[in-house]
Amino acid sequence: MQKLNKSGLSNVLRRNILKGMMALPAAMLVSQLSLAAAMSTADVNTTGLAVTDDTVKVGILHSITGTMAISETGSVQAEMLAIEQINAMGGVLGRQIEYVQEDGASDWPTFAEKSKKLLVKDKAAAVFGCWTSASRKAVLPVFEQYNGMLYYPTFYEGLEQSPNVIYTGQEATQQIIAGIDWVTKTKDAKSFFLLGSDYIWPRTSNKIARKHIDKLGLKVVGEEYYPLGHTSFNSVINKIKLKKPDVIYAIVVGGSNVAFYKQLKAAGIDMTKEKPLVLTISVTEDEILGIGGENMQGAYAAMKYFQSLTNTNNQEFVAAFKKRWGDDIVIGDVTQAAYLGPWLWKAAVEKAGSFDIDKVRAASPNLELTTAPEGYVKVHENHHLWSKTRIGHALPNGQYEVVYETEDLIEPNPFPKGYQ
Amino acid sequence: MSSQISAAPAQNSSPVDWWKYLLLAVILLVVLPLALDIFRLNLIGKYLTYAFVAIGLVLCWGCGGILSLGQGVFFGLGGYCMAMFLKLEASNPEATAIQSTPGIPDFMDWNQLTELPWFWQPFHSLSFTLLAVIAVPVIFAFIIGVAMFTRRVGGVYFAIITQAIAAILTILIIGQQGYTGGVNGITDLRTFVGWDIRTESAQYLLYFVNVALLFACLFAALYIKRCKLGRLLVAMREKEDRVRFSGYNVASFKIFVFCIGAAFAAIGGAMFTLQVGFMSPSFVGIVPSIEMVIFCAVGGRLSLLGAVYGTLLVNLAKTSFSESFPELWLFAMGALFIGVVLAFPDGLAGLYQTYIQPWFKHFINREKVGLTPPAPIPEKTTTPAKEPVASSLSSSLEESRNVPA
Amino acid sequence: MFADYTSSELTAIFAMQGFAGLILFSVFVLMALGLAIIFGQMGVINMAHGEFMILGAYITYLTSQLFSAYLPSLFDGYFFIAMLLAFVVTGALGALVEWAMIRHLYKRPLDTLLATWGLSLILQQLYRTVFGAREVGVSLPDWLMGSYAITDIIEVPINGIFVMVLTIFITIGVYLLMQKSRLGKQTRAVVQNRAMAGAVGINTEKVDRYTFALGCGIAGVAGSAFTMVGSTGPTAGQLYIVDTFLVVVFGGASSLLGTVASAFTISQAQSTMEFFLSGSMAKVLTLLTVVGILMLRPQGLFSLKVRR
Amino acid sequence: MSQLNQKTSDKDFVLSVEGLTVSFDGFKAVDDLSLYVEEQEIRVIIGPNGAGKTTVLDLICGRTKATEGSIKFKKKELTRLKEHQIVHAGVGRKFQTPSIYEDLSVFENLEISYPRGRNVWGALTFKRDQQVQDKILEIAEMVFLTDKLHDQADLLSHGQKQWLEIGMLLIQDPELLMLDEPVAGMSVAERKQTAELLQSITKQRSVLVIEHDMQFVEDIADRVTVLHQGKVLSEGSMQRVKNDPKVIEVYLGH
Repeated sequence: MQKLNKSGLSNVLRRNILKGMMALPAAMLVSQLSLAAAMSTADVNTTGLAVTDDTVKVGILHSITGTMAISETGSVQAEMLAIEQINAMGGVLGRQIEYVQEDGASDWPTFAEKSKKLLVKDKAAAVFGCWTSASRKAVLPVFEQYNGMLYYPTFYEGLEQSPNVIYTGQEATQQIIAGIDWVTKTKDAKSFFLLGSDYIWPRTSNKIARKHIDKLGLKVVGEEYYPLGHTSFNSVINKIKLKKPDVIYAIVVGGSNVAFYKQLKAAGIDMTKEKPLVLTISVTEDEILGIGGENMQGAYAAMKYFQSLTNTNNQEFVAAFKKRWGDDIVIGDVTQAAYLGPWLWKAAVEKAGSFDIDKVRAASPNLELTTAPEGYVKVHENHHLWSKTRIGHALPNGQYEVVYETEDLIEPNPFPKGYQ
Repeated sequence: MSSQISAAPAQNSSPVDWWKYLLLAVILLVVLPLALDIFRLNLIGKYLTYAFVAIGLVLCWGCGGILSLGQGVFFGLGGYCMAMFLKLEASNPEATAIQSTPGIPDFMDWNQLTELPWFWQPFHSLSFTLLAVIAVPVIFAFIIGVAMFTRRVGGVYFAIITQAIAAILTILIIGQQGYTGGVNGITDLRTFVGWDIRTESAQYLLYFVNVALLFACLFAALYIKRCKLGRLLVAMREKEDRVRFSGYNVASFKIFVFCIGAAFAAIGGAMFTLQVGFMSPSFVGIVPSIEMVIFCAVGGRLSLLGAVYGTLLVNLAKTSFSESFPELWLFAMGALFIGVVLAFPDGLAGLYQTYIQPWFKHFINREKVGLTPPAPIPEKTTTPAKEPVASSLSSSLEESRNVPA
Repeated sequence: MFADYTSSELTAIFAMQGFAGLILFSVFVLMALGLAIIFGQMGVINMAHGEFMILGAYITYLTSQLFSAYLPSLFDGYFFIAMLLAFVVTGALGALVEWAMIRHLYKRPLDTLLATWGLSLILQQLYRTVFGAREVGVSLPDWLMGSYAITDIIEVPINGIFVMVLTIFITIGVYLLMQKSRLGKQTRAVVQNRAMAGAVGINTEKVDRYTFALGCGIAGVAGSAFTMVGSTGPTAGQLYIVDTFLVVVFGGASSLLGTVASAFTISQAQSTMEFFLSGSMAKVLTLLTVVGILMLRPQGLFSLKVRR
Repeated sequence: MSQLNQKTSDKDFVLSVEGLTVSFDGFKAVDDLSLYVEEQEIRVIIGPNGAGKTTVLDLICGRTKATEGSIKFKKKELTRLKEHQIVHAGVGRKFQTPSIYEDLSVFENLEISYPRGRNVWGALTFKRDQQVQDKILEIAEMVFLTDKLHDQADLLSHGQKQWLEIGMLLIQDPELLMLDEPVAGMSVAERKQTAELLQSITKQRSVLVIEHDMQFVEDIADRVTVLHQGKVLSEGSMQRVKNDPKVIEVYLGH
């Protein structure tokens, strides 16, 4: 299994391999070329972006090294897959997408530097990237100053709405409220213990959760934060045992996750018994790889996407992803959201008939994507996506079984009134 | 009296090679601005802010044998002080009208703060900020210095404790996100007293200010290195007890040079904030602190100019490497660390002295033949470069081991 | 905060909290023992110590993969073989590193810090290239999972007990090795006076190599044990390094007993504070206290007053 | 001035050590020791290894803190002072192994020891003026290093390094000079020169010497103190000490 993983990673390096793949749909290319000729570069690119008659340049900006590489690898793979698929279909406005990949190195200033490079030096027409809120906050001023377009894949805390970012992951209220409603209704939960890594996303999310729990007239019996990378959770597990909550609401991230769930299990809290029940919004299938399916079994996760979704869009996506990156690969929520980025951008560019950032931005709201693996998504005026939220039940094989899905698309609400 | 003549110029205080400083000035002030576009120049400016730290390390570590693995703390504190000022300016009530409490920084609003904490209040004032940029890190360094040096904590122990301090401060900044911006840092800084620091012209100007400050620090460091205090530092590095029993309060000199290093780092941090537009706790931590030591080591731990060149070269290599081979970058960086330490303990400066300078002098001398009789070249540089370093470091370990007496 | 609980609940909680502290203590001791040998006895600052631990964890992972693929019937016992392998492989890497790098730097201890930092970067990237950037999940045999219920509330994690027992064995082993064995005596002789030790016929190069390898090997075993409680990823090692050094320095670098005592003090302090404060503040306060005490008593908790 | 004249006013000792005790984890390296040194006296401390000789010097110069007892230098209590304050009071100390700055030149070694600019500000503003240079030249001549003034100190011979360190003390002009084995590793000729040097420099000051070389001790000592197990075993002229049966038993008799 590792071998495949490895070859996948080294492929990240070899962007030239794409050229070989481009040759495949040769026939299509020819027809698209005429389209390109029809839409002259001068027309579709009035602001000096890196667009030629045949190609358009975009950027991929994630951490390949450092602590965040663990999480961001999936996003890189998804974005590359989407770009390759789009190219195979003839590209965008008849132009093949070329991407420039930069390494944010898990370091926020580096993200800022690299984003500036992508916009100023490479003139990227769009950038797909960032994972942590900190990296997004670091690049945001750069995108606003140089008027770039960022497709940001991660579920995050909200409280932001930039004209230069399309948020393809869920903002906090979409993810949290549906999940808490579900546990209170179906599992009769009355008390919650909130736990998170110590930074803005878990803290803001727990704040929203707490407000909502209060609104429902239920009780929060504890709230705890641990530094990123913390690996000993026995004390908080004791507190949980003491407070006996119905639900452990966990927003632990990164390597801490592994330690937390292993220690939870070792301390005799069997999540399959659901006493207490564990509900998380931070553990995707990607994270379970590290935690181990047997340690995660029985937990619930509230997200918009699980690899096990059975719709045909998703089946095709999973098959293509595995074909490209290996059979053992897993796909988590963020990976899917990252995959949406290039497709949403393509749709916006085509709707606008131009690569110009301002026109793409104007074309983005109300854009629909029916081919999304998660089902149907639609871009809101506020640059976030309408999406459903699903509850997954963790299986020992590291996958989630979808046990619930909201009926309607949930409206994104990055500045929730009454939740701040 | 012939001895009178010979007494005046002692060997170690050979005249300063001013042309080298001039060369650096020409490179930084003329060549780079002309050759590079503003994006690259801004990057150079960013790297040069690390050079401030490296210069301080030459004094502390190269001369004085005090290895601090917490210089990022001072860089960060300086940068944060500046960032707080800029953030307050960027958080005027109009720009933050969307918040529940307009007029306070956005991250405070996200963390349900409804008024500005007391320690943020003075940062409305520019003059207070400029003072704080230097004073806060220096006072912090002073406290650490007094606590450690008067108790004769040195060498390895000092390195580890400063490292721990860097770790503590990072956790604290990240944990107190309502007051500090947490892991995100303080972002989205726009203007400096109404002047937009993001425009190209502003970045040019900031670059030149940065270089000017760098030279100010270089000359200050040069003065310290060449005055009696500089020789005392070397003496302390080698034989601390001898200095003590020559009637010097060793701790006060160490505290002084540590504070100077902190002040330099703080200036670098403030200039970083101005040029890059944000400050983040990732500078306070251990990794950047050790990297800055490496910049200094690559340049040559005893050479002030080497520190500047070393910083520039390592960072340029890092940028170009990570642009073309992101996955190989860490291998290259790791190999560089090991290579410099094992093979070139005196870094670029050492290479220059052993290989280039003799050739250079030889060349000049050949030119001069015929005009003046060839003077014997004082081969100061032939003394084995590794020796002083070795003895100094082993003595610093001895020192630290002798603590329990 | 205790008003809502019965006294039996409180007793149980304090018992479990004490136990949590003991697990943390074991983790600290395991992390620090190898370093106490390398740093305390040899004076080498090994910043790659965390990466050696992670190597042990990866070896455990590989062994578990191997066993589940080829010897599923023996899976229950793989962990012991994994630990042995971890010891041997990390020890061998340690010997290699000593030969290639460290031996040139004995006179420059601060430089070992920089060189081993470089080594740690290389190892991290190596793990990333070989094992992928993602964390790997190490599956444990069933008997190591779960907990043992003493009363209704007091439950003791089995892997916690395992780690503790392991810690006791390794500590005693290392103590005997350093105090009683020939290698231990030679090591101490070399540390105290390299030239003299060489003159009386001790092969100082060999002693250095074995000692360094031993320290690394113990790091490997520690890493192997950590797969039960922590994560295994390319950069996981860096999380431990500051704590580990503080434990060793706080204990008084040259004393193994001091290392154990300091691990105990720090772990109990941290786990107690974690119970009353938030996790971040507990960590900050613990580290601050340690640094504060070190400033007052730079020689650490345990060290002999020596004549010089 | 004759020694006898001095003795008549023996309440004015330069150095009076009384009841000095230091213990390392219970081991008393120096045990209730008393010692009086007069002005312009050369006092030699001898004793077998481990007798506590070096520890006594360490105690006087503040390197080791006393457990009990007092050390008075010109009626000033030294036990509570820091090392540099003790130096400022007028006590100079040479270490057993030559302790010089090998990276610096002989000139700079002496310059650093020159008693001016001893605080941070002073060191920053220190000027190498004529006065400093003259003094350095004068001292260099005294310690036979005039030719070597601009050599780097690590190029000196072992004996020259010892002299340099003595010179570094002399330039401070201390009233009490403490030398730990000043002739160790010196050739016979160098020893003679050193003995002359010591004789000449005591014209203005008292000297406390630790030495093993008995010939050298006889050459220079006014009086000799024999230490054994941290205590004074015997004291007096070399002749008297030599004939003391206790001394013969523990030390010379070996």
